[in-house]
Amino acid sequence: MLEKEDISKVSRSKRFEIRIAGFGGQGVVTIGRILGEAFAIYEGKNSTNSQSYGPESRGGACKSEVVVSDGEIYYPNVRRPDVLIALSQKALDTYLPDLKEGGLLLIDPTSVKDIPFPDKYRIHKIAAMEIAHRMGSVKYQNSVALGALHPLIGDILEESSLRKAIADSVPVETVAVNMQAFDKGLDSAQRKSG
Amino acid sequence: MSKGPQERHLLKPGRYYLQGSEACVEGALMAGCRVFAGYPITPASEAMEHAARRFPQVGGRFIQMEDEIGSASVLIGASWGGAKAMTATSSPGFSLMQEAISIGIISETPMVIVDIQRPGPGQGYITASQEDVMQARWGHHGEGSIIALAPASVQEMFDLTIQAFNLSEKWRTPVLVMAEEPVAHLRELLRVGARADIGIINRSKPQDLGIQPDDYLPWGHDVVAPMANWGEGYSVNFVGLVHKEDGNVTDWSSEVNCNCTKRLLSKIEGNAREIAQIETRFVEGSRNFVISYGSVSRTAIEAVMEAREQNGIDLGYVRLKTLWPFPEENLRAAITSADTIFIPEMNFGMMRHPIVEALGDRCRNFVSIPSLGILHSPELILSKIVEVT
Amino acid sequence: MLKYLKEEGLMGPRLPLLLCPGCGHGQVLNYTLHAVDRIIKEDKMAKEKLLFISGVGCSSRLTSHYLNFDSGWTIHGRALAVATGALLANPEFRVVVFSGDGDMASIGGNHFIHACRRNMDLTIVCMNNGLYGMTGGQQAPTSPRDMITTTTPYGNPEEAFDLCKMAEVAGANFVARWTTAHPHQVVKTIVKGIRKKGTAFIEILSQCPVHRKANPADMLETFKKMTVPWAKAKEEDKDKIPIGEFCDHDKPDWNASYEKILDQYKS
Amino acid sequence: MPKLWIDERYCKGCLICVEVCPTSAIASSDRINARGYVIPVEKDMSICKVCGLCELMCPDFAIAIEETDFK
Repeated sequence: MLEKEDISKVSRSKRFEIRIAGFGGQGVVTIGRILGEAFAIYEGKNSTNSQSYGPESRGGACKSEVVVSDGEIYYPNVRRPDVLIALSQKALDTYLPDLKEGGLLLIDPTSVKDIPFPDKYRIHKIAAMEIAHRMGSVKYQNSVALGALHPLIGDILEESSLRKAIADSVPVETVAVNMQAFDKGLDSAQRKSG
Repeated sequence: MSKGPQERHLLKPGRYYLQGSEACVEGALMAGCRVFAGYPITPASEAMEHAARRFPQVGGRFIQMEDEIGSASVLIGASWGGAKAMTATSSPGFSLMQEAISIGIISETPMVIVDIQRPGPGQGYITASQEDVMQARWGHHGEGSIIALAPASVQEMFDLTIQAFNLSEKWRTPVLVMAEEPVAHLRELLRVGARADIGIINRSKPQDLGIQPDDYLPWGHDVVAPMANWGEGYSVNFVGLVHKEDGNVTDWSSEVNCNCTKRLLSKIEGNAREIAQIETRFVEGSRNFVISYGSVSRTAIEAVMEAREQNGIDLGYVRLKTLWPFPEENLRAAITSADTIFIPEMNFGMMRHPIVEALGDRCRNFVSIPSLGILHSPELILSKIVEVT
Repeated sequence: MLKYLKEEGLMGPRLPLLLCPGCGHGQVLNYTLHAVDRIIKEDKMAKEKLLFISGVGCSSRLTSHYLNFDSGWTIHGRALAVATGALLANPEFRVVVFSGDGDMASIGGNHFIHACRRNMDLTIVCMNNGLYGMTGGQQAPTSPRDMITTTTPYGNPEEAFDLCKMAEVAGANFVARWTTAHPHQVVKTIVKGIRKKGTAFIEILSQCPVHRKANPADMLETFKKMTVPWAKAKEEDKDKIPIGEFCDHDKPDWNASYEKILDQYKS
Repeated sequence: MPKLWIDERYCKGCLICVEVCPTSAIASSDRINARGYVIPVEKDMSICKVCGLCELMCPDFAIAIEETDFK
């Protein structure tokens, strides 16, 4: 940050905000980190990624946030999310009221059954857990979810950027299977919207 | 031990997406730190884990000590052994380190302590806080000043950690990096420049000044004494008692006591103008101001801009990059007169005290905006500003 | 051994030692400097490699400003942690830690256990006089049961801490106990301790004639009577304090183990 | 005969040297140093065996024993 900034330079740029919520161990934090990195490293934008956390390592309520902007990001947390990825019913119940009207809601129908006021949001479903489980491990559910998310935010994030960020964050030996998981998520999303 | 083939394992120039804690450790390595001692504590463990991975890669040594008292004590031994050394902890651990900080002050030991504050008292909780900012200054026993910096971004976790080492080497004193969870756990872009462009300061040495062992005063010669490390043939007797410039503790006198303490105080407070830094925006012509530090600044500046743009409120902004020595002169240069000064902090108004002390003759209305355990929302700061102005 | 002491500094005299007449700690310093003299001569060790670290207390005062070596007179109980730091900065140091029983076993007990467990390359010379001398003769964790001190005016209701057993169990390479009445054994053992890689814990029972209200020479005689070389102890010696070298291992010290991690990134 | 050096500046009169001397070559005396301590003196250096115990066991580095040519 500059020691002294010219007032004319500091008009704020538009923010795009994503919130991911669920239980610890579902990949909430990982999804946030991958998205943040994809925007910052591979799209040349600014992005912040923060997470709420509790004392328990697994199984507690967990939230991760990504803010994207072409300009400087001051307040690093989400204020009014454009996108909510809810991986548990509790997460949905807690965070849905904050979602912008007309905002994008991506849920895993395996764990999220009940959506209040469904008409207010653009709702997309991805059975990430189930698909990943069929692929051999629920660990891949992040990549499935990101695959499903991508077409929905494709106007601000290149697919290649997201794939690169996934490859950076998973163990080298699982890059290929994570790419398959991404493809499955992508297919599923395109089938539904197509 | 900082030179060698392992140097290539330092961050290369480029863009990285890192957590604040990781950036802090990378900054330390870049500054030449090669000893890390720590004890796990939330929310500072990420820094320690990153250090455990990274220190051996660059030829440094990492140790997990039995407690925070041990960790801080390691810094003293390591620093006099010739290394730049650091630890990272959180508030309860910071309390346990106060004795070593105090001994670091009187022995004029360069060392860096990162406190990723958590709310308290007691075990408090594990979230965000700025409740140790007074402990940073006054927590150690005895009189003697301290340098404390407040980073507000991942970039600053890197930059200010480098600066912390530079200040500690230059002024031969413990330097604190008073960080908070929102910036320690935040991930954002870190831009690393070329090694040659990153200024690194190392302690001045009697060898370089032509001072022979027989004439060497470990606590004399200059405002900041040149420092001979152990193992260099200077037979340095490190002492924690008030001492004469040669380390002699035989004859206590009020004069020896006074001179020793005065030296420690004036070294820092007398050079506050050089050490302390602030950042200002929109200050010229403004009648109302927000003063903040650390991660709260991220919210504060958001609120200030929103108040200016949407509510048309005349509002200037000052960020304290240095908490201690308190940047009184910088502040008085930035704010010559004010109607209201808002001070959002993640405590009930700790830094309000030195701010009022510095600006009490220029402003009558100081408004604290506390948020405990969680980073302020822009709405919280904005609503208070709208209500008062 | 005056050559290893600073009789005079740039700002005035430093000797005589700030210790009471007949204090055993001065003897231990004398023995240690004899040992150091042998090491310097026999091993051709550079004087700069030696480093003396202490905490706070009568015994710790020995490093304060008397030594013509690098030294650190640091924080009460923290000598081992500070010494650990010095070894992290420079594993080449041969570090001797001077400590009292209160400094080592009470306030510094945690560091004591863990320095031994890590097998840090230290020679710990622990002067055990069974009480806190500098603060006025209070009970220490090493005070014998029933002993009258200023804080146990009705007799000590606690058992004394066996520091050698603790050091051995915690993992120190070399553990020994002598008394100030065994000068030659102490010198020999300290020589061995400094040469030893890893933790050498050497406890030396040391007299405090002031707080024990006894004649120093008589106390030395008592030390001889109340101790027995552990290998020669018979049934009738069961109430005596065992002395001698209790263990001598060659487990790798902390820095040797860490060096293997460092090696991965050296080329 | 061996030569005994007693540094009166450092001696605190504990007399450990007198007690540990195997041949009683050193003895207590009437001499009192500037700090008020009774200091030892050499009694009969002809019986000294130069075992060095007095020097080694002095807590205050106040004694040095030297073997000279006059044995």
